[in-house]
Amino acid sequence: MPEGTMNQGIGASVRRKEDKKFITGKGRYTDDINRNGQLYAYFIRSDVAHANIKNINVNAAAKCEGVVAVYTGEDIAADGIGGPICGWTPTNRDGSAPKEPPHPLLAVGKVRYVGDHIAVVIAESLEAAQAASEKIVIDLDNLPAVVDPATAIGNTQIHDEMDDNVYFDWELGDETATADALGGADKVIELTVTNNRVIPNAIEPRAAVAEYDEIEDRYTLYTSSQNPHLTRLVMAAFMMQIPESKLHVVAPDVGGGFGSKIYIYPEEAVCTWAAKKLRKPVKWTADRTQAFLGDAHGRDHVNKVKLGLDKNNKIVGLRVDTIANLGAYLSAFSMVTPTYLHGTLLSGCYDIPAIYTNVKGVCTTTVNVDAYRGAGRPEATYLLERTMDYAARQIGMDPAEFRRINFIPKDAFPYQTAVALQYDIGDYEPALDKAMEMIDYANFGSRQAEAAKRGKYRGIGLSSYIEACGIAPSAVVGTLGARVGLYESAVVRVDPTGTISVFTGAHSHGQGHDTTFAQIVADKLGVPIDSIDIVHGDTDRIPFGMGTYGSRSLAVGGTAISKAVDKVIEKGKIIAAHMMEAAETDLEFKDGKFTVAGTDKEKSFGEIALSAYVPHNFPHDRLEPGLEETAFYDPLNFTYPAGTHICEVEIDPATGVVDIVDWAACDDFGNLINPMIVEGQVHGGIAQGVGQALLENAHYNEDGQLLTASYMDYCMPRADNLPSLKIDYTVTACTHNDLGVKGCGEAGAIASPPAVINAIVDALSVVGVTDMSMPATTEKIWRAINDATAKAAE
Amino acid sequence: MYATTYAKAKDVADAVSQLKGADEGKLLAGGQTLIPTLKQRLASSDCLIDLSDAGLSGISDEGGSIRIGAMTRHVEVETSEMVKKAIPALAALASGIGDRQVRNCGTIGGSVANNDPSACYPSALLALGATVHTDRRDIAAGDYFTGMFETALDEDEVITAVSFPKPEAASYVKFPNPASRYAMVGVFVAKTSSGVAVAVTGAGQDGVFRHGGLEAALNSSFSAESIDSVAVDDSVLMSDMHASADYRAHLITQMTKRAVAAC
Amino acid sequence: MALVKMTVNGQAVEYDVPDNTLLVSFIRETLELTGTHVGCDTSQCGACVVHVDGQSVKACTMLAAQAAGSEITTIEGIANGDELHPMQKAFHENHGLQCGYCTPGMVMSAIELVEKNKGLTEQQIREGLEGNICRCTGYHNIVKSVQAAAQEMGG
Amino acid sequence: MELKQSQDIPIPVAQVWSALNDEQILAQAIPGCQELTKISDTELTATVKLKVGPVSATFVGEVTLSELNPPHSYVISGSGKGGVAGGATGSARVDLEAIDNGNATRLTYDVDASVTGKIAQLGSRLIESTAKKLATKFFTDFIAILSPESEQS
Repeated sequence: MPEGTMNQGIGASVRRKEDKKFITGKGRYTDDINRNGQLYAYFIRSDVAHANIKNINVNAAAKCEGVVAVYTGEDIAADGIGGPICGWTPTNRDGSAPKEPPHPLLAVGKVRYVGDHIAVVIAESLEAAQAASEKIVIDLDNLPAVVDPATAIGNTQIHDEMDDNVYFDWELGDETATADALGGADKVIELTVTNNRVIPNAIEPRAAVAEYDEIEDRYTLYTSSQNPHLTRLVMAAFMMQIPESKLHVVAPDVGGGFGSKIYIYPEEAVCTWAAKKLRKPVKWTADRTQAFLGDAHGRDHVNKVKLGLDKNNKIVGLRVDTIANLGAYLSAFSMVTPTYLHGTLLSGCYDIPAIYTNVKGVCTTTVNVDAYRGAGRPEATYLLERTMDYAARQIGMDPAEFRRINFIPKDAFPYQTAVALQYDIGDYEPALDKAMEMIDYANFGSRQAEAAKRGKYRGIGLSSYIEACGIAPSAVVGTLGARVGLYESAVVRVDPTGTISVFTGAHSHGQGHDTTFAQIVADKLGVPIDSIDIVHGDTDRIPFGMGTYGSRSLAVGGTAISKAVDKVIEKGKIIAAHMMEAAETDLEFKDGKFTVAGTDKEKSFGEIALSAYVPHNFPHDRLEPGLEETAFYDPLNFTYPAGTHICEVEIDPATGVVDIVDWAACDDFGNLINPMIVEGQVHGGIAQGVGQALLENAHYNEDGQLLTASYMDYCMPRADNLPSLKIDYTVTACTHNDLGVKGCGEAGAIASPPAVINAIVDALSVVGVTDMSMPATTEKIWRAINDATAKAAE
Repeated sequence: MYATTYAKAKDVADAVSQLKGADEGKLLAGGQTLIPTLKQRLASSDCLIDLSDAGLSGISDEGGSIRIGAMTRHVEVETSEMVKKAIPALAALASGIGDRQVRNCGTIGGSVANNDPSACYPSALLALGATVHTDRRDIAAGDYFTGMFETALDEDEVITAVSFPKPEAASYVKFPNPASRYAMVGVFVAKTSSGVAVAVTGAGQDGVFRHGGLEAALNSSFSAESIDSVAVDDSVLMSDMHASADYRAHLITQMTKRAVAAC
Repeated sequence: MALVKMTVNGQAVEYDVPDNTLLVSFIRETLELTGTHVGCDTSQCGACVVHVDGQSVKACTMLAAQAAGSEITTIEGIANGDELHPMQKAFHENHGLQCGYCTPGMVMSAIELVEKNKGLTEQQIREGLEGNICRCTGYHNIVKSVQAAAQEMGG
Repeated sequence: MELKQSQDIPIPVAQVWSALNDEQILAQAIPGCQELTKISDTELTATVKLKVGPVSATFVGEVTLSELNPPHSYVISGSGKGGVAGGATGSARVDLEAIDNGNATRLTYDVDASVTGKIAQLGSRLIESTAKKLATKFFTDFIAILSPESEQS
């Protein structure tokens, strides 16, 4: 590799190019953007979970100082503005379509959760808007709240379009074969597994600044989004009914997303609509409580699991019946998360001949639930890995050994699961072995005995996970009900002086694309990484993009870049052949140089770039000037990262306090482009999973009031809740993308919750505890110990 | 935040007179609770009177007691050599309030005046038999805390300092709420010439309280084991989504044991 | 209205602002120093941490008027020209940031922690950062960054 | 939040019952009551100012008397809106039982309360204690007003 590109290519832990602006306070987030003459929007939200709206009187508010407009749902409806839509719908068991009740931007007739938008005040200052909002008189006729998903079906009706509160009733797998397998099993392990509801909490609250250009008849929306193109598509085509080209969406620096910034929310749409109505820019920024109330929550499943084993403890069948709480309205991925991103993963890393799952997506008077880091796959992994652990305990087998004998053997790939997916490649035992070695699994017994001497219960818990990442193949997702394709685009533009701009549809909000993507280009073209700029987040600059979620940016977006670079090289060869008067077939490109095979003739990449723009003697009939290539990449399959995480805990029985004392993770993400960034992704994912397992919970009371609506009550993991983490890898390269990569963004959040809970149950097994729900709060642990001790004494 | 006016009081008399002159005057004594409340528009004030320049900061050794000025910030108590030597438990308590940024702003006077049922300081005042000095009188801690968020202070009365008698031994152990990090249960145990005092914060429905049963047991034998037989009545304890009353009762016993062991 | 005079990142500033103006709004909106962020309403996330006379403070829980007469340092003011502060360098070197939103507050908090405490252990660093919430990093690399900066800063 | 308690009052049931329906006595007993106006025998409008620590809110709403079974029992309920703070509702089923040969009354109350909006979102740790405290204060004050001896003590 030429000088200047050393240690900058694929596989190098290049320090991030994007860091400088963030560490010096020069990041540009949506709330940092202000437009001349901008107005401020303040949304009035429902205080109650479920009510008919009898009357909204905005007269006093409209007369307040500084107020420019007050709008309600009727104003939105009068202009024919639609609400957010669901981007991916499964088909019901009976072949019918799921129910998709409308989601008005501002409530019409009814409010359906605490936080539902009732009206908006737009004023010259936020203070004025807020003050005026207090003058709005809202007369509501309360209806019963429906909070518990387990009892939502057939409860008080929430939408006119849906008499039983069931959005969909979906199935996957062979019910009869599974029933037969369970019927013939030597043992059937049964467990109810609840996946608690959590709140994403990106630290940057959502924000929007919308403006309208009268001359161009064109809107610009700055918004904290993970996918500006989807925002443009949905807002233009389904909500505003304007030509897509008339809406320019910019997602500048975005302070974390974790799924919650995929969706299009009412606020940005209302601001955009109002910007034209008022001919002034309109700005809105959420405060944290609004974020708690209004951002899509995650998880919230209740699963009944049956796992059948033969006499050798090999799994013969699995049945999972799931109730998924989707909240009061649907959003983009509400319905796909508990179905195609969940049911299809129920085979895990295991060879399971028969699987059947039924999922009912139910409506409750809570905010919508949608994809949250991992989206469906953490829920699948949690129920499976909890059940695996529970089963190992029931049959008296070491949980590592029980997993090992049920792993899909490495020579069985490609492996067709009983739930639709075909895993291209994997090898699960080495990751298990390595993780066990990293945490010194063999000597756990002596550590446990030592802890016991100090009066502590020590436990160890495993989680062997798989995920389907690189959420993509359009052909596959299309047959599964997706209303969009899931490819990614890239443009690689080489300037005359050899500098390079890469335009990608993936959006970076912490993932380090500016660096990782540049490494791919630097590596392939043999140019210095500093000569490469990654451009994202602007619909006017990027051809099209599906955004960042589902650990897809590298596997799909990165591959698109790689393919565009290949096209640049191909064109470069044609130019080089022309310049060096050689046959194109004799041209080779390596280490930044075009050479003619068997000769000492060579041209540098820079010379070719310049020549492309100074085409004095190009044969224009077969060679166009310029050096810019576009690629759209639509993969053949998902990618399948997998691995094993092991958590070791120590519990103080006197208080119930859990201390995570060690963590070992061994993941197979295929090839690594930037190991430093990958490791950071794993750290962050683990922290979110640990948060869910020990600390975090969205708590609605029976009236549908969200009691955890600030950091005073919603427990975010802090530095002192987490240990130092040991991370390592095994590698089986993905077989169907050029880079051999699989994706790493969600793995930590997928793998970690069951590892924590399994470790806790292991620790508490000394007193006879067999199960524990999330979050495993200190009180729950104390109570479990008490109850088990009392039971033992009987 | 609703509109307000801000003024610095130049001394205590000035603060009192400004308070008297305002409709809804509020003293700003660090503001770590008041400002978030005002921001949420859950309170309003036509006049915020900042006590930071009113000459109320400072720690002094008065022989038998340590006197801490009302506007002394938690960080100053935490790091005071004088406090660390005379009443190390008090310095330790201060070091666990909120986070470093809260400790850099919050004051003892503000905390004591607010009497949040989950605040740490009230337990120290009660267990150590502190005296609350105000612009007009001295109030014994036992008479000062009158209920959740309630104190013996008059509307326009200003705390000037708190004096803590030096104990023979003392210790504070806090079991924090995992989210807010306020005390879910905090127990201050003090051993003085007049006996053992056990004050509990974070747990009582009506704010900080002393526990007679624990004190009696510790007075007869000052050891962690001696409280094994003491029942903590949970009917007067708080119950919320973070901890039910019986768990809090259990934690009171556990934190008391730890405090005793650390004395 | 309150006349607020203070020194921000070494520059004297003077503005008339409403008495109820928060220090963070003064910094972000009046001075247009948008590196200081707001991530919560209850003084917990720490995205708004700045130094007021050398002490770390949550700028969302202090009025601008309270800080009048003080020396304020924000994230924009810690580098010496092009020379980054050792804490900034350490965050970059150790991948102590991802989305960057909590980073300014985290860096400001960490600087004070290291300046005021010598020989910090890993556990003390973790406890010392309890006033700052990060959702991206799992804190692992933040702790590593602070450890590295502490070395550099003679802590 | 639920709370059930009883207390004995040294006056006959009929007098207690009449006090329970007397808006002037109710106005004195309702904590923070600024104004209580009778609309009908069973409906009143109320303005109540409450302060919990640094938080203060003025609730405007109704007080309703229902399930009347004179002079034995009724349900007194209140619901009000406190502006940005949110809303609060509380109800108490009150039972009167003659004791001490009809010279005294045992008053039993069973309270239920709930809150909405910011109070619920931000103040959940205080809801239960505050509701209990307010309910207890209402009945303690009510009884104190009726019992001259205890008022003096």
